[in-house]
Amino acid sequence: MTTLKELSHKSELLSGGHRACAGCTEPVAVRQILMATDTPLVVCCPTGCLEVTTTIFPYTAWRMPWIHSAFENAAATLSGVEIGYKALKKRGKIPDREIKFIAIGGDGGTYDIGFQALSGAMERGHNMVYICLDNEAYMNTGIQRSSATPKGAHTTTSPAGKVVAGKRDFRKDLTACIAAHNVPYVAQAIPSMWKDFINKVQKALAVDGPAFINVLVPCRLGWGFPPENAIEIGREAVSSCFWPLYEMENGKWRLTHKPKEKTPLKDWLKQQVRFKHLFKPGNETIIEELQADVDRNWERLQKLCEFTA
Amino acid sequence: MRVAKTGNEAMAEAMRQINPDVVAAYPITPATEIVQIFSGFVADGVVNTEFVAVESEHSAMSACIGSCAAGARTMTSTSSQGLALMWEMLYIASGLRMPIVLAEVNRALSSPINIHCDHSDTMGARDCGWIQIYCENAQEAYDSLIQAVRIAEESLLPIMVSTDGFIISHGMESMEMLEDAQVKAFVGEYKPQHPLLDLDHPITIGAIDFTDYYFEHKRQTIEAMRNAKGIVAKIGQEFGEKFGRHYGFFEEYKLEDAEIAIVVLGSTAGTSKVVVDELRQKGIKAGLLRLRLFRPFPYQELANALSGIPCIAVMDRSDSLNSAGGPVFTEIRSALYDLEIRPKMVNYIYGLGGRNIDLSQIRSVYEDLATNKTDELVRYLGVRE
Amino acid sequence: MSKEAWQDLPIGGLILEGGTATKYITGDWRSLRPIWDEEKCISCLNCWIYCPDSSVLVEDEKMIGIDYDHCKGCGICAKECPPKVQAIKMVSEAEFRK
Amino acid sequence: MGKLFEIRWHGRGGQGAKTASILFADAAIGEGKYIQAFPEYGPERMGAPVQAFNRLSDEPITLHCGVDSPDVVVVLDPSLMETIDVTQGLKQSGVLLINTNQEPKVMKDRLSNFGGKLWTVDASTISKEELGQEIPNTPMLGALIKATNLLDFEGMLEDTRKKLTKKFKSKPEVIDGNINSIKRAYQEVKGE
Repeated sequence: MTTLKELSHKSELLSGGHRACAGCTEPVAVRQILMATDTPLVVCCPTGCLEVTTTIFPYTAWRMPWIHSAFENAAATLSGVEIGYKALKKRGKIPDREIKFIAIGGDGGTYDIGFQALSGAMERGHNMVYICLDNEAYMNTGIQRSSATPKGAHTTTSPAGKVVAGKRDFRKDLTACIAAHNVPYVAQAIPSMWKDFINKVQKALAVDGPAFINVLVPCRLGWGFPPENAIEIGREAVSSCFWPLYEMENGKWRLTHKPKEKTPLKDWLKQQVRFKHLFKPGNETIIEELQADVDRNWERLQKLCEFTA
Repeated sequence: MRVAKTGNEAMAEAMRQINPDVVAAYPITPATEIVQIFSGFVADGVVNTEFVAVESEHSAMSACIGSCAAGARTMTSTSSQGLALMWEMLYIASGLRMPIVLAEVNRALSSPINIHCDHSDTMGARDCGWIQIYCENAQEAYDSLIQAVRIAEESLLPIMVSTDGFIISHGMESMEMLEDAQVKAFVGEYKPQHPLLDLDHPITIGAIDFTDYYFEHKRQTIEAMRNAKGIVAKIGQEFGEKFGRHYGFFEEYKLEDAEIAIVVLGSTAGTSKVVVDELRQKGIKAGLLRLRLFRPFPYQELANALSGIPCIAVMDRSDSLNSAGGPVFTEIRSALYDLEIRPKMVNYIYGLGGRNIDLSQIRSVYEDLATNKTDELVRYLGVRE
Repeated sequence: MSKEAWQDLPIGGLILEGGTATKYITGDWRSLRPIWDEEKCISCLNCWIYCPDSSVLVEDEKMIGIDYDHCKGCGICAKECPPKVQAIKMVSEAEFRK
Repeated sequence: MGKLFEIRWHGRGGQGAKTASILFADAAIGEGKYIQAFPEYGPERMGAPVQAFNRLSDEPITLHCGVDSPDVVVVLDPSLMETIDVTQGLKQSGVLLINTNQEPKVMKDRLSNFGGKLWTVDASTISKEELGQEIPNTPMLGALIKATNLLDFEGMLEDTRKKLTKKFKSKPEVIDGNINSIKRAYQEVKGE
């Protein structure tokens, strides 16, 4: 498949000059998404970091047709674009060219406020790929908890205080939720593993019907790590099995990457300021709970792969 | 062709004849039938519209925005809570200058939940940057929806055309329908200015404005709303010339020499005309102004039409809950502020939640005006006291 | 810069051209500057694929430099450069200007 | 506005009061009349007492309020007589038409305060015999025309036949059944 040298021939569809934080992994993920195909794309973003930083009037970093309307409705907005495309093509009002439709939203616009619209669009079978760039909190508004925030993480609405040690609840398994919609393709990916990610975007674009990819995008601001570590910390999320890389293709689950050695979760947690309080005496149980949760999920995932193979 | 249609059937038939590229909608009483009938047209291949039954009104309007942005002629329908759920997207549709056409059926807003007619839903959305037309009957709903397509596309603003829930939406009436070909020719082809799907000119829709641009973009929309007045007038006139039924901003009924008059929207105007006729027979100079276009608000024309009438009652089928009257009242009153001789004005809130408004209630309003019972600013008609 | 009056702007807040963000300079966000050593570089393109700001310049499959107008100095490129290669080094802007 | 006739239909949810009002309006349209047909809407489901209304005129109708004092009341289900006052608001010179196997005189005795003309017809039995199921609203149309002279009977019959032919092309028995039931009701209805 693809090598970086081959990919380097593709035109750069996301320009520089956007205003994401230095070291943000969202534009890294977006660049990889846009490199995955030569078919013309239309991109839709909900409100969020990506939208706000890439389209500050009169500047846009996007070099393909792009639309944003509100926060909770990227899937619905793109449903409309896709249905408009079908209608206009059917009536011969636009050239008969293939166009791919991609929505790219954050965990706020996808896991939470946009969940209903996403569920609706997946159920209706629109020909679109929805990609969630999950940085595990509402970073755009200043690091508030989302249903993607891991248990124990400090955010500004789940602060680590004197009696509460960060978020009280485990994160939602959104990837499984969307898989339960019986769409043809669902996957988890990370920009740190570009080849795996681009491969998944290509598969998602190739299916007839809706596809969903959940992408972990480390956030230096919300997680608290030095910007240069952004890619590395993603790799460690994978090696600890906190963020397993897998895909579900027509009901068959498959691990696309198996870590050589499953690294302890605490090594990954330790590098992030949002988990700092967990290492204080008295909070050991939370780390144990988190590790147990990762182990359980990893076990379940492997069984799912065996069972559906 | 004379037919018998309910308001909802009339609107659905107009949609069939318009044959839009896309309809995205979610059902809600009493507007449900409109998309229900229309989806039947789709299922039977009578239209080749792409119809998408989304999972909420919020998504309905979002999908309409997406589809309209793509370059497709787009319609939807809703009522009451549905319109309220769309509220956020209504502003976005107008801000992005999407000529979406919405067939609205007026229904009271919760709480308490109620499925019957009043105007609180569309009045709540009166400042969203949508053109608003209130119809008296099924005929007007049909005619207006056909005109709405052109009005929206020429002004590049979204438009809602509304009927009174159940009274018109579910009441069957005699009306004239146009031939399919006549409607097709009247609405013409939609030519979007900057379609998203123009791959050779990749555009960005929905960028964020900071303090340095937001005001300018809003100013443009304000101007578009001003221009829309002329467009509504022009298209109403063209429709009249072609099909014999003329439409303007409002209808003046025996207003010319009136000494007492009421201003009212929607189906109640028809009932009021019967009272005006009765009073005229008795030699009482009663008149009526039925406001059809509420957004943009034709304040100058209203002032001209109402000037010289000493006593005016404004009927509101919703209350602003501002303790100073309904939305139609406050705006009409403001429109008449610059008249040299200002009339006595009084506001009647009536018909909330579908409360029947009958001839005797309307007679009582004219009687109040005739006997100068205008000391109270706001009165409530038909509520148990 | 004087900005357009409302009459002169495209309606609806549209941006009628793609990639106009390149006109916006983010290079001045930088406190650390990536210095690229062409001699050491093996053009593995790791820095390019992981650059958030599309600021690693590549031509004919070879790295040719850095777009300092847009590079924000995050240091990912230096970190992701293979340890045995180390063709990019982060230097403080203050030191560089000296 | 010229002379306006107002009709109120009484039935039970699911029994076709609304349909009857629409059928009547449809027939009147065929004669070039102006009409309205509208039901009363509430949360009622199957079985609850419901009402529907018609207005009929030779000129356009602008009135959009409820019907308070009808010229005609039609009762589709005789059991409703036990629970509601079907004559409420009915003009003293008005017409009351009831679907029942009772003679008009019997019914009139029960409604001592009603001074207008009362008609009865056994539409349920007619519809059972002619259509094979109890759908009284179709025959009631025939009876209504006899009782009120609001429409031309032959014209209405012809119009109905045309509409049914369009709808039930492959089921001539449905067309004939409906037409026969309307005819029978027209002939069998009795006034007092």
